[in-house]
Amino acid sequence: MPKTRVGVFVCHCGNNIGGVVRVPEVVEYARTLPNVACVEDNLYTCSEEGLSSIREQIAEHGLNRVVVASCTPRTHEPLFREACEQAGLNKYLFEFVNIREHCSWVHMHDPAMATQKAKELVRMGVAKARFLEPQEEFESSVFPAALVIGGGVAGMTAALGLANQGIQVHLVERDQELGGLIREVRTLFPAGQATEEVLQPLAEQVRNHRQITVHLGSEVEDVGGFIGDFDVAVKADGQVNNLKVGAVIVATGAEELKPTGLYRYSELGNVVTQLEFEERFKRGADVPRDVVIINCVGARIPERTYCGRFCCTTAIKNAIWIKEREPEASVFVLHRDVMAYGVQIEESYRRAMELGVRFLRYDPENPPQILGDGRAEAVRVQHQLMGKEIVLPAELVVLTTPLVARDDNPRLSKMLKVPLGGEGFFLEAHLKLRPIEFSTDGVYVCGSARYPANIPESVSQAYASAAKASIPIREGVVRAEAITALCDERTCSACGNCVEVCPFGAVELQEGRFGRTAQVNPAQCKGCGCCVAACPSGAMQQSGFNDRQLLSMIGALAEEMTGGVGE
Amino acid sequence: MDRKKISKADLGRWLDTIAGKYELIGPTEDEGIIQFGPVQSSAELTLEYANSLIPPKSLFFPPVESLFAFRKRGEEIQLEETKPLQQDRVIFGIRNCDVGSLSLLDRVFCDDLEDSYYRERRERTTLIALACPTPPRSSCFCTTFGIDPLSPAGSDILLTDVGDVYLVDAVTDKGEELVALGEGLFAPLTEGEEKELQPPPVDMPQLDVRELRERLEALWEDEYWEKLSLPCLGCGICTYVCPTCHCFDISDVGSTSDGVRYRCWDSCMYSDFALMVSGENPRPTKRERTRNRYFHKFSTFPSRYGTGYACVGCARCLVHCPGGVEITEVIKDISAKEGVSDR
Amino acid sequence: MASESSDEGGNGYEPKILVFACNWCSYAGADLAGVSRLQMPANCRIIRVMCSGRVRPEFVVTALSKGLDGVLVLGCHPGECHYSEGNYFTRRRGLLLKNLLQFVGIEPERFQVRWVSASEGAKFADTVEQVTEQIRALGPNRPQGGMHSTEPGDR
Amino acid sequence: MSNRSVVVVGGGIAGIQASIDLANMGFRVYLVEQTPSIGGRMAQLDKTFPTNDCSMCILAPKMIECAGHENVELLTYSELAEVRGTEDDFKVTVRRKPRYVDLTRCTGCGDCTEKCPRRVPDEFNVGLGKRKAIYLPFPQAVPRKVTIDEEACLYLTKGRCRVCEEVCQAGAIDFEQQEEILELEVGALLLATGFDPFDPASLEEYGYGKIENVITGLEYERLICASGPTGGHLERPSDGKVPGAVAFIQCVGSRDVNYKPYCSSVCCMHATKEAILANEHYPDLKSFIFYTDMRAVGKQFQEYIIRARDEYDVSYVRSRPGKITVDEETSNPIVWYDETVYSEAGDPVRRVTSLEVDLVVLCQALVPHTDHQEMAQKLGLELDESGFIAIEDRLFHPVDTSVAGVFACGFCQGPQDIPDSVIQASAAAARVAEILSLEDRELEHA
Amino acid sequence: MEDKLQELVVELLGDGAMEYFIGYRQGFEPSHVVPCFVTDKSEADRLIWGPLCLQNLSKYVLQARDLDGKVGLLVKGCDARAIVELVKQHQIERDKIVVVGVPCEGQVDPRKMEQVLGVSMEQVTDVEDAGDEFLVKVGGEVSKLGKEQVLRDKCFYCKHPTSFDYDYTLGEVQPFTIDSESEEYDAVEKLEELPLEERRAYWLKQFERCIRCNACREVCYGCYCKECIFDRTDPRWLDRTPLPRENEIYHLIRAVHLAGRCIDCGECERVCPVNIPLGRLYKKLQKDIAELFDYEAGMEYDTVPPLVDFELDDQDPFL
Repeated sequence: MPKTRVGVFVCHCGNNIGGVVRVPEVVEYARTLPNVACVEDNLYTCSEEGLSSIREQIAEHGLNRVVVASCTPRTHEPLFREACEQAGLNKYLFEFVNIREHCSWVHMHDPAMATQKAKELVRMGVAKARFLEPQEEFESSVFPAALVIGGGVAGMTAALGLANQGIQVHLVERDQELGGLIREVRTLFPAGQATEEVLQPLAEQVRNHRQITVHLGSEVEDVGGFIGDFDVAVKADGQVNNLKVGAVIVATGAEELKPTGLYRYSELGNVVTQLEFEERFKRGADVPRDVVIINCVGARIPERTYCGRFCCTTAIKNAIWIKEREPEASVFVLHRDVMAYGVQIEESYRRAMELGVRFLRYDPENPPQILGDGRAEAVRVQHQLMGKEIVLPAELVVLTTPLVARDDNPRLSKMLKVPLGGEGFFLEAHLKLRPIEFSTDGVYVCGSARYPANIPESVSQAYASAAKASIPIREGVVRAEAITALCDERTCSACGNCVEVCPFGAVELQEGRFGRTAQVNPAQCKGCGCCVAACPSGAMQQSGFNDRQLLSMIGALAEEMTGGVGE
Repeated sequence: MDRKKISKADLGRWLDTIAGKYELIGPTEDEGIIQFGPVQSSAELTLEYANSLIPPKSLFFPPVESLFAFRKRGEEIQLEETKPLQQDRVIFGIRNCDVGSLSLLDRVFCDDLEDSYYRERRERTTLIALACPTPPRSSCFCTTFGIDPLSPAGSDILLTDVGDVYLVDAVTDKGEELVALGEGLFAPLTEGEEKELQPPPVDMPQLDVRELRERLEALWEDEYWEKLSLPCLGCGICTYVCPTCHCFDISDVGSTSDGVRYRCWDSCMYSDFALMVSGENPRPTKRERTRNRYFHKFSTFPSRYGTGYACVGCARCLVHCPGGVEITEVIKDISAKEGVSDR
Repeated sequence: MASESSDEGGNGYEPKILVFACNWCSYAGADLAGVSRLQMPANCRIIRVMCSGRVRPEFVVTALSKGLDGVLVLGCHPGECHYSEGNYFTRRRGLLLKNLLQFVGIEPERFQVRWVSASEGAKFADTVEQVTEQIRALGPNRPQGGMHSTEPGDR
Repeated sequence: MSNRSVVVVGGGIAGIQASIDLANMGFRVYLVEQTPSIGGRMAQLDKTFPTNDCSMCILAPKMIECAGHENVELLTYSELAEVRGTEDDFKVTVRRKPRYVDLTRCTGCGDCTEKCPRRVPDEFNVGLGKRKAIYLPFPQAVPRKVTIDEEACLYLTKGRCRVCEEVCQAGAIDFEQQEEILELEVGALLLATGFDPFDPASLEEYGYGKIENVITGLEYERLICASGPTGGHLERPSDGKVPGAVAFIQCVGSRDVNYKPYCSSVCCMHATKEAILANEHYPDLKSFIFYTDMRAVGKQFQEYIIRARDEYDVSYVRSRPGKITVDEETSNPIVWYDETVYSEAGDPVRRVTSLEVDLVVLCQALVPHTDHQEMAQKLGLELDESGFIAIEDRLFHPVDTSVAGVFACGFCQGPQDIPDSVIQASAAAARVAEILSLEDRELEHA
Repeated sequence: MEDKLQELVVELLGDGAMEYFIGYRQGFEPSHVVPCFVTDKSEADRLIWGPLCLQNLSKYVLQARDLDGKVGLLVKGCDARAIVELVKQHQIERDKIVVVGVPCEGQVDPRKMEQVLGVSMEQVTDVEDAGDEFLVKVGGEVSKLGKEQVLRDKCFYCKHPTSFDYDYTLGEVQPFTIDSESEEYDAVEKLEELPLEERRAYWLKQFERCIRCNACREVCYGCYCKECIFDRTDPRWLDRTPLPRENEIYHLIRAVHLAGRCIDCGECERVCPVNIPLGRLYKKLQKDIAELFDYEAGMEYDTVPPLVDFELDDQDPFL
């Protein structure tokens, strides 16, 4: 084992550090530390000439550890690690000591204490550096194919998004044909385009695409493995075939809520949902004259708090559809808020009003009542502006309900080890900045499976998930930073603490050379270290943060010799 | 010096005078556990005890002692040796089995490889042995190893309780010095007393230890050790309570610039006792370790130091072993095995 | 902001406090306190770990027994952990260890756990200030026996 | 030959996300940003709804990842000069405005900013605070390099001073620096130019610009932000007092045929967030939100509104205020609006009433970036009547503009919040990837 | 009871149901009971049962892991909790053990009996269970001792795992109940009420006495690591030397490892040669874990140990 030779580089950072911490004193002190071969200070270690001086010192003094005492590793660690790598030193033999944000900038009024603190921080850094080991980043290959679950608009678009980049796609759809939910919709917002005009060419393009294999009447039975190496079992009429893919996109969509128990829905024949309206009236049945549309049915209520996002849009579209065919028809939309966000929906909201659609706000505390026995004949509602009850004649009552999560979601979520949110929709990694990825790598979600989304939003999300899924596949390799956990099977007593504690299911008890012991899958391990802390015997260690390194830092701080067998 | 006697009441006074001049150490009781520790006055001592749990060996070869402190100033290193004793000591109430064990330990610590700490403690300590009450404890078997509970051999003074007085046999100068200290408290024995004031003879079951070593050495490969070691938990209590065990470990505690070198007891029953840096361990399982413990007592120690067996029959190990491994049964099992003479 | 940290000529006792900060939240919070130049006492030394869930109770016990005056473990707010569950374990271990240390007579202020997110620079500074003053009030954490006295207990 | 590179215009969260995705796919990305640092509007926010994450905490890692990526070249303080060519083969000229600072030397240490004597209104803090002539836009700016504002710098305007040059130990100041023109050959363009706030002064009835304590949503955001001019203390402009009651007026300029007919989509949630922040900082502060439709349509948005009402003392008033007057001595703004009240006979009466508050926040409409028209001409892009970039087939090609090979994502093509912009950014990246990997394989392209 | 046990063992050994049986036998004196390994039918008659069978034999099953056959074990209610934990922690499969449940009516604490009788256990030749008393034979004559005077601490609040699946039982195994005014956590609460400095002094005295003989570790079923963290030299967590500071590290770290594992079998305190009240330290942990995480070790197979589990609404004093 070559003798450990540590190089320490203390930065002035202009006067940001040098103005408070007496850097020369720290440099002199660093020279007295064990195994320190050379110490240097520079005005800006992160500048070009700072980095080149690191490279030179590594070569000149044969350094096999580097400690830089300057700002924060969160921004500059990659920079200095690269400099070490360029000088032929494994980039994990590098330790960062923060003497700016954590020292000089916050102890400006006490240079003496700041200098003392800087010395101790350097001593701790050197103590850890002495026990750093070279690491290789774990690489696993990515199988160049993707699985898209669900053949609706989102699924088809995601498949095209990937296929048009030259990536092989398996599209699995439960029904016997592609299209999903919008097959039940006759005309599309905003222009009232016929669905077939647009759906068939899209489905056509998917079916004929060289890169897309469509599995109709099929269901995903089981998914094992991890990013780059998923084994997928797809069951189609009885027999199962196994696929190998590198990424999975969930595009299973959602269902329209059938509001049994609300507004006498299942009791009266002429109380229908929006999809039922599309089915019955857009096939040529004669357009009804008095229509009352009730919005927020089964939505924004204590049992289901979320807003269905585009059910208002559907209500407006169909109200306009009726008015265009039957200008004298009286169409009332009873709403709590008209969610006509953006340009196009607000425009069509205004157009509906111009066509004479009447929008009345109702109070959720005393909602409209459907009058009539055997058939709905009228709707009584409290008119907020006039402050009194009015009765609207109704030949047809249309209930606008939100989309709800499919009841198959729990099965899929367990299979893919991805979480579900409160309302049963899939829970993304970060609501704002990683909206269509899961925290589990290699699995993505788009369309109403994540949250109700209209067609443009589903399509955008589908393309986005194609973009995300293509990244690992294009790169062909998945690289995990070498801070993963590693189990010393010789001393592991298989108590299972680590398996219980791992948030990513990256540790399992398996038969190995020393009997049944814990084994970590580096591809899945994110390097949090929870398993290391839960391991009583210390068999489980985390590279870059193992017990020997951290304990030597504690020892260095307490001026205590705890170094193990090392130097 | 011929035998004297001292009344039970005067014994306390005598011990108090000793406590004035020496550091007096004797048996004290703490929550049911007897241990030898320093006392200011004889009142703190107890006389109702068979023996201490931790043997008086710990007063000469303590569980932990600092050997020296080191301080590094620049290039120069200062050493400061620890003085084992501040004051000469008198140990009262030591039993003859423990006295016997000290003579065995003397061979280890004071023969060719002299241990200055042990030697100084031995030289500056006077032993007042207290003969065991009769009948002896059922577990004791010291006579098997030639220990006579009533003989002053090995100690400086032997006190024997004969009802309302103690017989006092001072056999060394140190002993006589102590007796001289308690001037008026002692009285010579009259003829009559010399004859009747005799302690009752000790009747203790004798174990057959003839050729114990030879029979043992024949059993090296015997699967007896496998079965014997089954209940053993490798906990090391037997070595920590054994008056003749003397293995120790040394380690430095402190920072790179100053610290203290300590010596502390170690136990051959620990799984990593014989573990070498290479990872090789000549005694990997408790079968080997159990066997090794008895081989050391009855074979290696006698051949190394030319003494008798390294056991004084104090029975501490068999009383306190949680697994119930009993040395008396081992001795019986070995002698029951077909010995050399029977072959 | 934070008051004057060490009085120059004061009683001279400066507690030494070990801080574990998780890379994603509390270490970033410390950085933000730095970037915002929030002045604070200089008694804390930070060890960066990837998650507060990595901090073994053994570190805390060893640090306190080896004479450090206090140990502060910082983590993300529960629910915001970068690894989703790490700080839930920190919370349970912290709860148990706090009670255990108090039970053997170690002052409760010497081991503390706090949640500091990446945006709470001010909270980081206040926490450091508060913990330092609490521990300074306790006085030095006299380690028993061992290096500091060559007399290893009454044998 | 369509080379494998792309120009992304606009360094806000959408531009950053698109650049990261494209760079991770192995394409060369030139990110052109007009201001000295990437980060865009999101960098000015204190917190983001509905999770109340600190905006900078979730933005900074993305900025660092984007700037540090080997496939991304940051062209900050630069503009699109000219675009020629067609899909797969664009010639883009970019004008790099002179910073008068050598980027390779400057380390953002801030010595120069400290010594610079010239102070001008700070546009990052929407003019509330002041900044120096040589400045870092905000502490976490990426790149962490200073810029000299040539209109403000005493030397560049009057030939005096140059104190920054003396102070700079890194010797990074270079007054001779000239404008630079870059010629880039790229396969596609991706626009992410974001939005600007609509100036509510034109609605005189609300008195913005006349009544001191009537401010805009963005100004409020800077006041409440810890890195803002008042360090997070909500000091109202007139007397610096912390307001006891705040009124938020929605749809100022939005859903208004005279100004902006469309709904800007984000202001309902933005107002609720700011009301929650106010109450979080000052527990006994009461907020009123005057709205027409409370459009909380996204995931966990409704729960956010309910929490605002139940836990943060926010009350929602469904009415569109007519005008705002001011009480001269207390300079407290008074909001006039109409409400339905029931007479004793129980029949409703509409009457006008007023509410005196300490501070009014106008949630103004959001419009595409001011020099958006100019850029559209350079690219030959059509705009819709509201000024957003026209998207031909919004349903099935939501990010494709009228010009092949040019894609648009985020606010520049339609009002949307951060998650939707991030989604569209990745979607645009996917579309760009389709073009740039076209010649890798031959196949019929839809 | 003993002959029923001996017959059962003979039968089980006979039909090869197990390789050997672990029970209790009499040691060198009548009151000294020690573990007994019966490998052959002929030795079955040495097996005994009574209130002096104190050891928790469960740890011995770990030796039988690599046996191809099974191992028989005599199991009291409290020891059964160790079997539950050993199985739960993947140390041994449940069907590797033939569990013979024995109805235990409470055990004797020898030290308490010595104090009450005023004579060393050496003189005690027999102790028999008689409902709420013990019949103690000393030098020929038998005297009655109220159980609550000499019972082991843990027996006052016997927590037998209700759901335990014995393979055989020598009679209905029920948790032993005795009405006594002392509550389960009395000793712990007494210590908790002490002011901080006194508690510090109390525990410091204990840690000073420790000679680090490791008996508490080796006798504890929960300490089954192949290589204990304290035996590592790389890093060296604590020094071999029994200094008060190193002893404190040893005992606190072991306590943390046993949190959620300790089943209060009392062995560590019983075997400690320097009489450190370890039971109180581990009792404190059990009290906290029951209160904070509503968890008790060794009661069910399927629960997750507390420190490797969490609830979203766990107590959170750290906000």
